[in-house]
Amino acid sequence: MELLQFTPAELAALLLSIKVALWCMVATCIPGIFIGWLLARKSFFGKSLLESIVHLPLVLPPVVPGYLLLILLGNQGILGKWLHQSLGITVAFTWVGAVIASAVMAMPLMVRAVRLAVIQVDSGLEAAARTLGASSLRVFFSVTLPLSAPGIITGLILAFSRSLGEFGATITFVGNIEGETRTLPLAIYTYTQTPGGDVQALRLVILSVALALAALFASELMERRALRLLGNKAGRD
Amino acid sequence: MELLQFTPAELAALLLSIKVALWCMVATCIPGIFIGWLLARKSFFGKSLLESIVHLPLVLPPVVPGYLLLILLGNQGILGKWLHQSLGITVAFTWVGAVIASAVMAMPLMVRAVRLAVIQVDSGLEAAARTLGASSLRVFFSVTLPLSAPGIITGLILAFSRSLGEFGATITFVGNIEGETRTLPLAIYTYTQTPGGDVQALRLVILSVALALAALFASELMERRALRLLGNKAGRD
Amino acid sequence: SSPAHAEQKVTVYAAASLTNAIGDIAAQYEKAKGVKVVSSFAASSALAKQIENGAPADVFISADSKWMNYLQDKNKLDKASRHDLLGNHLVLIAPKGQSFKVEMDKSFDFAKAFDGKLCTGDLESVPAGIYAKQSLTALGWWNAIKSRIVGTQDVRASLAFVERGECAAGIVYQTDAKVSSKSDTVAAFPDTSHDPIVYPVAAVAGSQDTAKDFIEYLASPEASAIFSRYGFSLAGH
Amino acid sequence: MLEPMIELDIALDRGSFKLQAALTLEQSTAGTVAGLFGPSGSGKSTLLGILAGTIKPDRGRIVVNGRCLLDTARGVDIPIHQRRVGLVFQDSKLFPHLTVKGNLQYGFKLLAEADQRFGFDQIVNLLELEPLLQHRPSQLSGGEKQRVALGRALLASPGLLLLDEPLASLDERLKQQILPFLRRVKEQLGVPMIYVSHNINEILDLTQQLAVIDHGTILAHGDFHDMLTSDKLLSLANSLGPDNALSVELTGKSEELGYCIASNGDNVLFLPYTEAPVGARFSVVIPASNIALSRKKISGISIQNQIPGTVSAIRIVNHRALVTVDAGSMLIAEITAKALHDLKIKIHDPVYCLIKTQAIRYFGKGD
Amino acid sequence: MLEPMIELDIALDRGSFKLQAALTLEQSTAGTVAGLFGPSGSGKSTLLGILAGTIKPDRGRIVVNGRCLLDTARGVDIPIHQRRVGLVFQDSKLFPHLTVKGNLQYGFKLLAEADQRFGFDQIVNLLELEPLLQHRPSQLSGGEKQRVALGRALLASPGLLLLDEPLASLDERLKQQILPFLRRVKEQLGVPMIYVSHNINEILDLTQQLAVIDHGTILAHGDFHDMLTSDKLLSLANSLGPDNALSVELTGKSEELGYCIASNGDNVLFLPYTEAPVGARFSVVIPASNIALSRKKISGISIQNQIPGTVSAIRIVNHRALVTVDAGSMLIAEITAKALHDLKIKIHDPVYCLIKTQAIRYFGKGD
Ligand SMILES: Nc1ncnc2c1ncn2[C@@H]1O[C@H](COP(=O)(O)OP(=O)(O)OP(=O)(O)O)[C@@H](O)[C@H]1O
Ligand SMILES: Nc1ncnc2c1ncn2[C@@H]1O[C@H](COP(=O)(O)OP(=O)(O)OP(=O)(O)O)[C@@H](O)[C@H]1O
Ligand SMILES: [Mg+2]
Ligand SMILES: [Mg+2]
Repeated sequence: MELLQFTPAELAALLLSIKVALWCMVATCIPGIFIGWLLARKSFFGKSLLESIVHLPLVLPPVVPGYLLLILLGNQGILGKWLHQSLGITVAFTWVGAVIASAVMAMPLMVRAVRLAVIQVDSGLEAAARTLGASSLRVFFSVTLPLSAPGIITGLILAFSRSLGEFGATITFVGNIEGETRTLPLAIYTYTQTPGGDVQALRLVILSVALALAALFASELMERRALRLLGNKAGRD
Repeated sequence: MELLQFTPAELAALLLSIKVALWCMVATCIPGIFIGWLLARKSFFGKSLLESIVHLPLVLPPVVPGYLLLILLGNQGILGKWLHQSLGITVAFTWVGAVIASAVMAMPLMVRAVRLAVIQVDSGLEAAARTLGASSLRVFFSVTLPLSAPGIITGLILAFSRSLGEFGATITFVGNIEGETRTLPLAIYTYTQTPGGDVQALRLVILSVALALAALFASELMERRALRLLGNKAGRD
Repeated sequence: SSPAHAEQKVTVYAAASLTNAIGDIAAQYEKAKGVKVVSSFAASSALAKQIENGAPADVFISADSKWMNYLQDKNKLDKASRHDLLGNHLVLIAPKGQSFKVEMDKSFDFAKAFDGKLCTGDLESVPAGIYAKQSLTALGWWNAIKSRIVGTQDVRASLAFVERGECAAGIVYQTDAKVSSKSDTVAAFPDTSHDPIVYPVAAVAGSQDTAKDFIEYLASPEASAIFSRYGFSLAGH
Repeated sequence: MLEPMIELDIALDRGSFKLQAALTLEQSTAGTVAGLFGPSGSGKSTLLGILAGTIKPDRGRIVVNGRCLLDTARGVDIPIHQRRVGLVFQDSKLFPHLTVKGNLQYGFKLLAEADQRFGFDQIVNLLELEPLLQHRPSQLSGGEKQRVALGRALLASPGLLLLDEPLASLDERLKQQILPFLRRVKEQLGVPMIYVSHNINEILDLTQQLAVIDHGTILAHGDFHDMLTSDKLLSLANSLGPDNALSVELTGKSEELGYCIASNGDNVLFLPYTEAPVGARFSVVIPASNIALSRKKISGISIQNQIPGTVSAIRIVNHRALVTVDAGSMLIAEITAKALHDLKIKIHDPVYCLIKTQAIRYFGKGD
Repeated sequence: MLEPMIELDIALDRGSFKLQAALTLEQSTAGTVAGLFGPSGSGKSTLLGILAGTIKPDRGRIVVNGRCLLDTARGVDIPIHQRRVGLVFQDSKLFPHLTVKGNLQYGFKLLAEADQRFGFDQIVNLLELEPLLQHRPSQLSGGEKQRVALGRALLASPGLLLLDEPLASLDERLKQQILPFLRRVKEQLGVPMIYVSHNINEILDLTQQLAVIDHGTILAHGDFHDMLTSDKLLSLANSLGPDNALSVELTGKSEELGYCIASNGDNVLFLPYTEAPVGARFSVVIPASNIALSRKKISGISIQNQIPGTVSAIRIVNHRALVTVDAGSMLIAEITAKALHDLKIKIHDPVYCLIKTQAIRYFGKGD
């Protein structure tokens, strides 16, 4: 089908999207799990503040977090300048910046999913592990973490999906540079802004959807496995 | 502080945002719970398809679902025409359309949260309820639903937040009409499009954040209550 | 058409960059004529597609001819009422105090004139970006500079990039450059190097009589004064 | 004989565990309770789950009181909630979001008033749940959870009640309070029950009708007394120790003097006092360690039962002598090897079996 | 006397339930096991939780083997995993994401080899878990879960082992297999334990050192034998029935004839055979229903113990006569009213208490 003969530029956008979305998962994973756990299990000063900050990207139009990232991490930004000058790292206008933008946007989803899952872990099991001589750290890794696996997987798939669809923050923070930051959504947006670009946009939409389906399918398999390990019925059929 | 003296138009945008976000919660609630439950507990033909469709809005740049809604529900749209002519209902270009747009965008979040929570409900408790003479429907309402309350609350707060921040699909589907569809994110956008509008945009950002915090706080209270009812430790402190 | 049972009103769909100008004119018009003006500001593409799908617009003001042509091709406009309303000019800007020397000449080595990125609207979809590409090509600078170009969602974002020093140079409309206190205008592109920059206006097919009245009012001295105040020039002036 | 209470023939393969159970439990006029007895992991809970419908067998047929609940061959599978089979789960399965009161009322409230066989307060008082009504399950002790689970199932007034070790974590006092109540439920309300316990005495307090299961197979079922002689029942015997069971008929009683008289063949036995009417037939159990032997009849002793017989076998196990005496029925007496030696008891010797009245336990009927 | 194994003084207020427990449990040379006994909801599990650290008391002090685990006054609170207090939870609390093997190895693997007191295979064999090693907890029966939980705690080789009804849902055979093992754990490995059970016999199989708790208060603690005379212990007596406990010293034994001789004051008792050495002191329990009375000494009978004494009290309860005999120690015999009447037993009459050797149970030491 002609509809599916993609130009090199489109394939580049596809590959870039995959790269960014995978790194977005990686980037949200550890902080997401940590913050989710913290919010589920600990009381500390500034908890509400932390929770609010994590959720902000969800609440604001994506342009705003994008703009804030620019102020913070742009080459002239407070942190970005330092990163650039001391470490030689540039995030603005690079694919790394795109990863950061989508990670920030995905973080609330990841954190909420993990938090929900951790809350539902029976804290009696953690206590049991401790009576068997496991330190808090070990309990976290050997009990809490595996038992919240379904939540972590949900969080990661949401992060991946969000990254695939992230547009506003990305274009605001790193712009639309072909081959560097033009992910699928940016490419799709470009086509929708051109009269008669609908067909091309549709091609890319199909591509996006296929990618998302593959990710969804993979996550389903992982989740079923995790659930089976937990002895949950939903893991069986 | 002068920064916080809002114009009537800004207050209108605030009120509209609240209205839209609340209705978005209402609109996602029942289908979100139903689909989440379905995906968690049932196997049926077309399950993957349903799951994919629900997730699409997350995966695509918001313009695309917005555009699809326009094609479907616009006054000339397939469904919109019928709605308009037979029932006299217009959703495109009205605040109802804004609700639909953000509900569609929020649906994957709601569904995922509910699905995660339902999966973690001990199906043995449902079996116990049935041995006590409760029909499937009653079991759902009296056992499954209350036990997945934390997930439902998480889903609702995500839906509310997403609605507060929804921009792309809304402006594409229902436009940016003051008093009708100009929610906070659209108002913020409008200001960023005007030279010198940054300060005004910032004021609205602050407003958005305050609103989101209030919602977050309310959800926290609800959740804690739900958890306490479930005898979960996290509900206590 | 039937003022008997409805308050007289006119619905104006205008490119987002006209937010302030149209807002002020509308206020005056309401006072003068007692006709309520409802406006929706978004990207020209979004507005055009909404009108195509039956949006209740009476007047459409586009930021370029393309989307006006798009609607005209679909017979959605009152052809007779269409004319170019406003004009603008394309300028090169730099962050405040970091101006550099440029000659608008084919022999000038533009790529060497500054270090860093050049921001402008997305080259394929945002009108300013399209004009910029035309000019750069006409001046023979395109090949040398194209890898350093950052496309943005709209001109306002380009301006922000430059104002923050993220981009060493930007190509924006004169109207934007004029009101920016944090950037310097380096040079203006010759109007001959790109298609004429015009904001066409037209009444939407089937619109009420008030539409034509409002379009007429846009040409009045009162309206012109407001447009000038925001840096626009009337087309043909 | 009435129609069977339960007819069951099912098969379930869970890989390492295969359940293959065929069972017919008879109805009796005095109310039908069947004990299900078997070692840990033998399939008792699984069997109850299949009866209640919470576990689906691979194939099989279940008929309860003439109503077919499951027949995989005919595609019959009555939904759980229409089976009216109550199940007290081994791990209680209380609803964590409801208070104790909410849990107790869950099934109760679904009933029409006419179908409520117990009063709410009646159950609450019996199980001593009054102070806990507002508690949540997470705030209950192990035994409290078990009581609530039992109460919840009773209040749902099921047509068949399945009890999975309902008293396992209760203290003796509560057991002694609840068991007689269950007996009344069986006798007065006629609710048939299947009672799973690893404690044979608990079962025998309620019934003599028993099924023994091991490794997923029903080894035997029927009357406990008949079963004792079956030599398939090693696992049962293992846990019972060498006890004697006798079938007796009540022939007289004296409430004042606290005893009953019963006949067992030609022998007359003095039993602890019971409310049962004269003429009733039932079984009694006499632990072998509570039977003493003597060469002659003895007077001036509180031991009321002195049953003459002939030594038919002597076995020495672990320093203990098991002497089998043919006294009409076969009785096993457990004495020390020293006593055997002192009395010079040999096979074919005539002896008297001395049994204290108070050391005799009732089966099925109790005080 | 050695230093106390456990000193405990804690308070916890949970609204309707208040725990206020002070307790000192002594160490003994034969290994230290303390039984914790009390009715459902009395606070046993709560007390264990506080010792293990999984429940925080409002205030109090806990010293185990001279090590202060908690002292709210001084701000001491040793983290749970450093307490080295193993807890077998009443509801097993197995890790659902690990196999049985993974559960068993959880604490085991954290230990240096030198600290591993048990071999993995040893525990697996004892608890008959071999066929279940690859199962997940959700695939286990109730009793199987309990065994895994017990094995998991044992394999973690704790310095103090808390057992919360570890055998409640096990059948008699497994009980009889695990109890002697626990006795060996106590005697040979010297792991101190606190053993919670609602079954006093299970406790007495392991130890005579007992604490009785009711409504969150320790009613009494110390030696079971001493405690029986305390009249605070209504709840205890309630569940025990009228049993007799005697302190005895082993004076002789014959393996061949399957008996031991022991002295209790001036009386000589014949007991079932035991491995314990001559000279050992311990207690035996004789159920009141197993003591017969006679007017004179009787010969030609298998009953070996005929202890003379004087009737000091007679009570009639529920058709049963409880006759207290002063025979050096006080013994209670339960006979029928008819036997009382037939023998015309009155207060101050001389009688013999007839006790079958095999009807005598050991405390703390078993066969
Ligand atoms: N979901 C399952 N999957 C596979 N095997 C299971 C499952 N549930 C139980 N089993 C196995 O089935 C057997 C029977 O279990 P069941 O719970 O019926 O035993 P039980 O007789 O009730 O034992 P207990 O007295 O210990 O409660 C056990 O060997 C157990 O390991
Ligand atoms: N989390 C809690 N919050 C409030 N009360 C509780 C909580 N947990 C237990 N209780 C109450 O504390 C009392 C003691 O409970 P505990 O579990 O210690 O009893 P137990 O002696 O172990 O009883 P059982 O033999 O039934 O297991 C009970 O009355 C119970 O209702
Ligand atoms: Mg079981
Ligand atoms: Mg307990």
